Amino acid sequence: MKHLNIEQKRPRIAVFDFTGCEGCELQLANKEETLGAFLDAIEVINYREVSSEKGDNYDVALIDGAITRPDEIERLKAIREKAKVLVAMGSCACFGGVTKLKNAYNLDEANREVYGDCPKETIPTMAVGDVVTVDLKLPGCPVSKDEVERVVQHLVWDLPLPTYAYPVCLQCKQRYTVCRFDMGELCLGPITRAGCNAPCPAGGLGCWGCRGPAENPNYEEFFALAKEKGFSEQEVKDRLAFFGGFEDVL
Amino acid sequence: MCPLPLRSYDVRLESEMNQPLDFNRLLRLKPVAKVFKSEITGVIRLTEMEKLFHIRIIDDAERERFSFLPGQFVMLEVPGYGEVPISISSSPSNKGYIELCIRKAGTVTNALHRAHRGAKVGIRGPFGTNFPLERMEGQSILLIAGGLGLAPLRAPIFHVTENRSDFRDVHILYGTKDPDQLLFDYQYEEWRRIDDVNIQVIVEQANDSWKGPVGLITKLLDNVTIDPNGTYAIVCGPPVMFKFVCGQLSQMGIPMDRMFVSLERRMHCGMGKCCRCNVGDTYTCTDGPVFDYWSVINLKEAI
Amino acid sequence: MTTSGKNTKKINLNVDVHHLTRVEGHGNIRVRVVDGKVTEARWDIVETPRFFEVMLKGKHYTAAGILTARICGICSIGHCLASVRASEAAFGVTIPEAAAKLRLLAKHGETMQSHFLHLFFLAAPDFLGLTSAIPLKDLNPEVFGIAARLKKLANDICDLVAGRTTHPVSLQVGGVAKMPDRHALLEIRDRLERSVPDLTATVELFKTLEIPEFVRETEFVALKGENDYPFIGGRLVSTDGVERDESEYLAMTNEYVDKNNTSKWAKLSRESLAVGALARLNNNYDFLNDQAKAVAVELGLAPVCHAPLMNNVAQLVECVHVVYDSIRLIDELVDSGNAETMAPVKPKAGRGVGAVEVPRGILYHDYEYGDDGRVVRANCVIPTTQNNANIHYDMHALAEQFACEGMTDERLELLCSMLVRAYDPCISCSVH
Amino acid sequence: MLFKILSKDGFRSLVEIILQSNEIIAPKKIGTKADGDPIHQFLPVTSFEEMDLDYRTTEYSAKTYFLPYRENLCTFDFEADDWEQKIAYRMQPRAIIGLRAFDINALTKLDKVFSKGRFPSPYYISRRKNTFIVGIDREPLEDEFCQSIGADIVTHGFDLFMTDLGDRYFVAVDSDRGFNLLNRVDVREVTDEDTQAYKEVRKRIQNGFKTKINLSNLPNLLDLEFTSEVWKKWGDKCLSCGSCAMVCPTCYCYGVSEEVSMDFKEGARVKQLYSCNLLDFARVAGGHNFRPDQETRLKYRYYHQHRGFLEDYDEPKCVGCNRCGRVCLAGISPAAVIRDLYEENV
Ligand SMILES: Cc1cc2nc3c(=O)[nH]c(=O)nc-3n(C[C@H](O)[C@H](O)[C@H](O)COP(=O)(O)OP(=O)(O)OC[C@H]3O[C@@H](n4cnc5c(N)ncnc54)[C@H](O)[C@@H]3O)c2cc1C
Ligand code: SF4
Ligand code: SF4
Ligand code: SF4
Repeated sequence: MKHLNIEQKRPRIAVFDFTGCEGCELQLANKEETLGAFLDAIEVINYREVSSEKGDNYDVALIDGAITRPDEIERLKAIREKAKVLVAMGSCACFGGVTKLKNAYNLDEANREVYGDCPKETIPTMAVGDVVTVDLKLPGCPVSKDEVERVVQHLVWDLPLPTYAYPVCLQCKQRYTVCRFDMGELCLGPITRAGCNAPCPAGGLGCWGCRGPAENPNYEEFFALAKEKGFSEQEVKDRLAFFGGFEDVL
Repeated sequence: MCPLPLRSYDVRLESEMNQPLDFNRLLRLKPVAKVFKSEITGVIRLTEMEKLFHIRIIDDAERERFSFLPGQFVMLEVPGYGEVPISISSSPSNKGYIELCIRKAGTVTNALHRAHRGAKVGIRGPFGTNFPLERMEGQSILLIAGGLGLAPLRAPIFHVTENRSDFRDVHILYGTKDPDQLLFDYQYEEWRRIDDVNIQVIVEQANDSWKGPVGLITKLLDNVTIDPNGTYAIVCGPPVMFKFVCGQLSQMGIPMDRMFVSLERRMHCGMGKCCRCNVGDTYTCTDGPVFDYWSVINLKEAI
Repeated sequence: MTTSGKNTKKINLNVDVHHLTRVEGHGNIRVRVVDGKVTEARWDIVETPRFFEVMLKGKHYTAAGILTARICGICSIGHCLASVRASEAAFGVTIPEAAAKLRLLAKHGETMQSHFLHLFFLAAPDFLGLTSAIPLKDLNPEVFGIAARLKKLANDICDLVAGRTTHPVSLQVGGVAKMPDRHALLEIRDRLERSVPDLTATVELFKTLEIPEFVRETEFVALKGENDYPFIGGRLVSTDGVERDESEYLAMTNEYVDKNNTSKWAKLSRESLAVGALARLNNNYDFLNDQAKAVAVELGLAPVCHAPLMNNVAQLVECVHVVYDSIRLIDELVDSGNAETMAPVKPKAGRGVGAVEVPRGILYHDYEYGDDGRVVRANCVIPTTQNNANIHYDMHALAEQFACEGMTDERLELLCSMLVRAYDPCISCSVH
Repeated sequence: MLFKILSKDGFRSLVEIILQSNEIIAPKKIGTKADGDPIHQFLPVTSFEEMDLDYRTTEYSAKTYFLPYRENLCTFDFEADDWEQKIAYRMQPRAIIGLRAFDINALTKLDKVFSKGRFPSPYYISRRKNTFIVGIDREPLEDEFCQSIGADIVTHGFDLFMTDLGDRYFVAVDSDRGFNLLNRVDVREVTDEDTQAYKEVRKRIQNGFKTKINLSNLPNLLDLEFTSEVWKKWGDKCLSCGSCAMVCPTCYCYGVSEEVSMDFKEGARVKQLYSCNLLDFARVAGGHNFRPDQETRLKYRYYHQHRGFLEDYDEPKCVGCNRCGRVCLAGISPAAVIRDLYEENV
C-alpha cells in the first residue's frame, strides 16, 4: 500500500508491564491470523513477556498495568521520557482497573492479612495517566487486539483511528443478542463506551463497564432505569467501581 | 421431488432488473459503488490549510462521460482512509480534469495533503444539485464567499466569467479571517481584468502587508448597488454567514428564492441513503447541497 | 556429569538476572559460585502484590469469578472455574451435566492455548538459540505457522465456550450462561481433527530438541483422577503418597511467607513440592488417552519423572490428550442438543473450596460467604506459589551440578533461565 | 392476487422442499425472559421442527437479512502505488418464513429507498430479489399500533402469505415463483367455506389491535411543535444508545468507514448501520455537531419517521410494530411520544 506515495515507517515499539494480570500483553500475541503481519509492521524493541531483547531506543511505549508501588512511578517516568508516544493499554493502565478496588481497604491491614508480619511495599493504585501524560488510551479488560492493530496502522500510515462515542448497546444489538435486562440482570452497556463488540452480553453476562464511560453518557436516566428494574444502589455502585472507569459518578 | 425451487437472481443481468421491482438500467447501478480511478496531476499549495488538487479520471471513456454543473460535488475516495464529499472547484467547461480545493480537517483530508502528483484516488459522482445559472442569464449576479466557501463558488465564477456576455453586472465579494487565509489570491487580478467584473476582498484582521478593507463581509455589500428585481445571489461559506449576508440581501430587496446557498452536513454516501445529511425530509446530498434561501429557512434546524 | 568437589581448577560464576524474560510476571535469578562452591542460588519473586483476597471481601458472588479471573491473564478461565466452583460448593449447587462438559471444554481450550504459548513462544527459543519466537516468523515460517494455527484453535475454543479468550464471561455460578451454537461447535470439532498433522509436526520438532539433563527428586502434587485425567475438582494426591479431600487443600499446601519474596512458598512431605503438567502426569499417567500415551512413549516420558525440564514434554503430551478429549466432549455436547446449562443459585452462608488443574498446576479458591451472598473471607493458592520454593531449591541443585569446568556465566544463566521457564511460572498470578 | 388452500402437511413438505437446497430463516425460540415470555429470533433453521411459527414477536426485525449490520461495500487490493477496487454483491437465494404483515410492509418501504429512484442499491436488491418470502398472519400484541399506521394488512412484497385456519392455511400468492412452488405440494382451490373462515380470522386479528394512535395531521403537527417542550421531556430520557434503530424494521441510516488489513495489502469499505440517536451522528470534521443534544436527535428521529419519509415516499417510515418502544430501556415509545405531542403533555 503505497498509493499516496508515503513511505512506511515501522514504529519501534516497546511493551512495559506494571501491576496487572498481563492479559493485555498476552492479547498482543493473540489474533494469530494477523500476528505475522502485525510483527512485520512494527519493530519490537522491548517485550519482556515474549522476548529477551532489551533496548531503549523506542518511539512507542505500550503500557499495561496500574501503578501500585513507588518504584513503578520512577520506572514509568523514565519510560515517558524516552517514548514519543505513550499508549495506556487496558483498563488497569487507563483507570487503575480492578487493582484499584484495593484502595477501598486499609492497606496496612490488607498487608497483615496476606503477608502476616512480613508486609510488602504497596501504595494506593493509580492509573498511568495519574503519573505521566498519556497520548492514547485503549481501555478494555483485556484490551482488544483489533484496537491495538488499528493504533499500529495509525502510527504507520496515519490511518483512521476509530473513536467510539456511542455506548456498548449499539454493538450488542448488532450482535443480535438478548438484552441482559430482559434476563433480569444488570448491564452497564447503556453508559459504557463501545468498541469491545459486546462480548459480555453476547456471552450471557451484563456489561461491567471495563471500557469506561461513553461520550456524554446519560447517567441520570441510567440510574433511574436500574432502580426501576429493581437493582439496588449498592449493586449499581459496586459495578461502576469495578474497573475504575466511572470514578466521576461515584 | 427435485430440489432448488428458488432461482438465483443476478442483479447484473438487465433482463432481471426490469422485473417486479422496476429499477433502472445496468449503467445506473454502476456509479453507486464503483469509483472512477483518477490521478492527482497537480497540487497547488494555497495556504497552510488548503491545497488545490488537479484530478484526472484515468479511463478515457469514463473521463469523456464525466460532466458536472457548478455547485455539484464528488465523493473523493482515498482507499484505506475513507471517502469525503468535496465540491468541484473548477470550470464546468474544463473537460479533461477537475480541481478540488481541500482543507486539512481530519483523517482523509490529512492523507490527501500528504499526497503527491501521480497518486491515485477515486471519484464518485458528480452528486447533488447545482446553482441554476441558466435561470440567471440576462440578470445581475452577486457571488459571495466567506473562507473556504470560495471553493464551491469558484465553479460558478468560472462559468460566469467564461460566459460574461450572458450576464449583466457581476460582483464577487470575498472575505476571510486574515490575509493569510485568502484562497486563490493569484486569481483575483485575472477576474478583475475580465470585462466589468467587480471584485472586492475583505479581511477581519489585517496584517502589515494588507492594504485592502477590513471588517465583516457584509460591509462589502454597502459598496454594491443593485437592481433587486434583476439580481441573483450565490452565497457560500460557513452557516453563520448565511444569516447575516442573506438577511442583508433581503433588506436590499432581493427575494429569498433568488439567493442560493450551499449547505454542508456529514455525508457518507452522496445518494440519499445513509441519512447522515438528512434534515427532516431533505437530503443535503440529493436535494442539495444547493438550496435557495427560502427553502433553507423553511428547513427546520438547517442553519 | 556430576561434579562439585572434585574440580581441578576452582571456578567462579556469577549469574544475575533482573526480571527474567519470557515468563509471565517479574522474577529474579541470582547464582554465585565461588571457588567451585555454590554460595548463593536464588529464585525471587518481586512482582507487585495486588491483594485480591482482600479485594474479594464484601464482593457479591456474581462478581467473585469476574474479579478473580483478573488474577491472571493466561489462566483466567482456570481462575474463574475455581472461583465458581468454590461458590457452588459454598451454596450447595450442583451444575447441570452439559455445563460440566462445557466447562471442561473451556478448560481444555485454555490448557492448549497456554501450553502452546509456552512451548512455542516462551520455551522453544532457548532450544533454538533465539531470544524470542519473533524471528521464527522469517527463519522458520512453517513452525511459526503451526504455532499460530494451534494457538488460534485453542483461543477459538475459549472464545466459543467461555465467550472470550481472556477473562471469560460465560462461566458463571450455577453453570455456563449458554450452549454454544451447534454449527460453531461442529466447526471447531472439524478443526480439531484437522489439527492432528500440526500436532504431529510439533512432536517431531520436540524430539529434535536437546533437553539438558537435570534430575532432582521431588514430591508432585495433583488432582487425583477417578475415571479420567483430572482437570476440575476431585481428591488431591501426591507422589509421596499423601491423599486428601479437595476441601483439605491447606494441608496439601502449607503456605508460608519468605522475606525475599512477594509470593508465598509451599511445602508438603519435603522442603518443597511441585505442581503442573509433570505433576499431573506423574500422578495420573494411566488416565491419558491412547494418543497421548503414545506421544509420551515417543518422547521418553514415563512416570514418575523427576526431571523438571521434562515439564515441557509433559505439556505437549497433555496437549495431545486435550485435543482428542475435546473432540469427544463436542460429540457428547452436540448429542445433548439444547440441554439446560444453568442451575438455579440460592446464595447462603457457608464455605466452599474449588480446586482446578490450571496449566501450571493445581489452583485452589476458598471462599466463606455471608447470608447476603457476599464474600466474608477468601483465600487463593496459586500453582506458581506452590512451585516457587521448588524452583528455588532446584536452582541450587542445578548450580551445583553444573558448576564445573567449562561452564560460563552465560551458559549457566541460560540453564537457570530454562529451568525456571520449564515450570512456566505465572508470577503475577502467584502474587495476586 | 391468487388464493389457495394449503394443508398443514402440504406446508411441511413445502418447507422441506425449500430446505433441500436453500437456507431458511424463520422465527426460532432461543430462550425465556426473566418474566417468563419466550424469546424468538429470526435465525437460520435446518428443519421444520426448529421453526416456531406460533411466535408472538421477535425483539429484532428481519431487516438484518437485507441490510446487514455490517457489510463490505467493496474491497481494495493495494499494489505498489496503485489499487484495484472489487465489488461483490451477489447472494445465494434463500427463504424467510414467518414474517408478519407489518414486517413485509417494512420491506416494501425499504424497497422504495433502496430499489427505486436514482440510486438503487445493488447490495439490497440482490438480497431482496434472492429471498423468497412466506408471510404469516398472527394475532397482534397489545402494544402494536400497526393498524393506526395502516401496516397491518399486506398486499404485496411477498411470495406467499398464509393465514392459519386451524387445520389448513389460506394462502395468498403474489409471485410466479410462489405459484410454482405451491403447485408442487398439496394445495386446492378456495371454497366459500374457506373464504368465510378466513374472513373471521381476519376480523379477529383486526380487532386484536388495542393500541391506537392518532396520526391525522401528524406531519403538520410535527412542524408546529418543533420547539415543543415534549421533545425535551423525552429527549432527556434518551440514552443515545441506538437500540431503537437497530431493532426497527425500517431504520436504515448508516456510516461508512474504511479498514485496512494488517499487512497493508488489502482494504475494505465497510458499511455499518448507525442510528440518528447516537451522539456523533451529525458531527463533522472540526468538531461541530449539528445535533449535539439528545432532544434534537430524538426529535429528528420522529421527524424522519413521520414527516420526512412521508414527504418523500407518501407514507410514514414507521410500521407500528413498537419494537423500538419495547427495546428502549428508558421507556420511550412512539405511542407515548406522539400522544404527548397531540395533548401537549410536558
Ligand atoms: C457538499 C459538501 C461539499 C464540501 N466541499 C468541500 C470542499 O470543497 N473543500 C473542503 O475542504 N471540504 C469540503 N467539504 C467538507 C469535507 O467533506 C470535510 O472536511 C471532510 O469530510 C472531512 O473528512 P476527514 O476524513 O478529513 O475528517 P474526519 O473528521 O476524520 O471525518 C470522518 C468522516 O466524517 C465525515 N465528515 C466529517 N466532516 C464532514 C463534513 N464537514 N462534511 C461531510 N462529511 C464529513 C466524512 O465521511 C469523513 O470521512 C464539503 C462537505 C460537503 C458536505
Ligand atoms: S444487554 Fe446491555 S449492552 Fe446489550 S442492549 Fe441490553 S443494556 Fe445494552
Ligand atoms: S461488554 Fe462491557 S465489560 Fe464487556 S468487554 Fe465490553 S465494555 Fe467491557
Ligand atoms: S414502531 Fe418503532 S421499530 Fe417499529 S417501525 Fe415504528 S419506529 Fe420502527
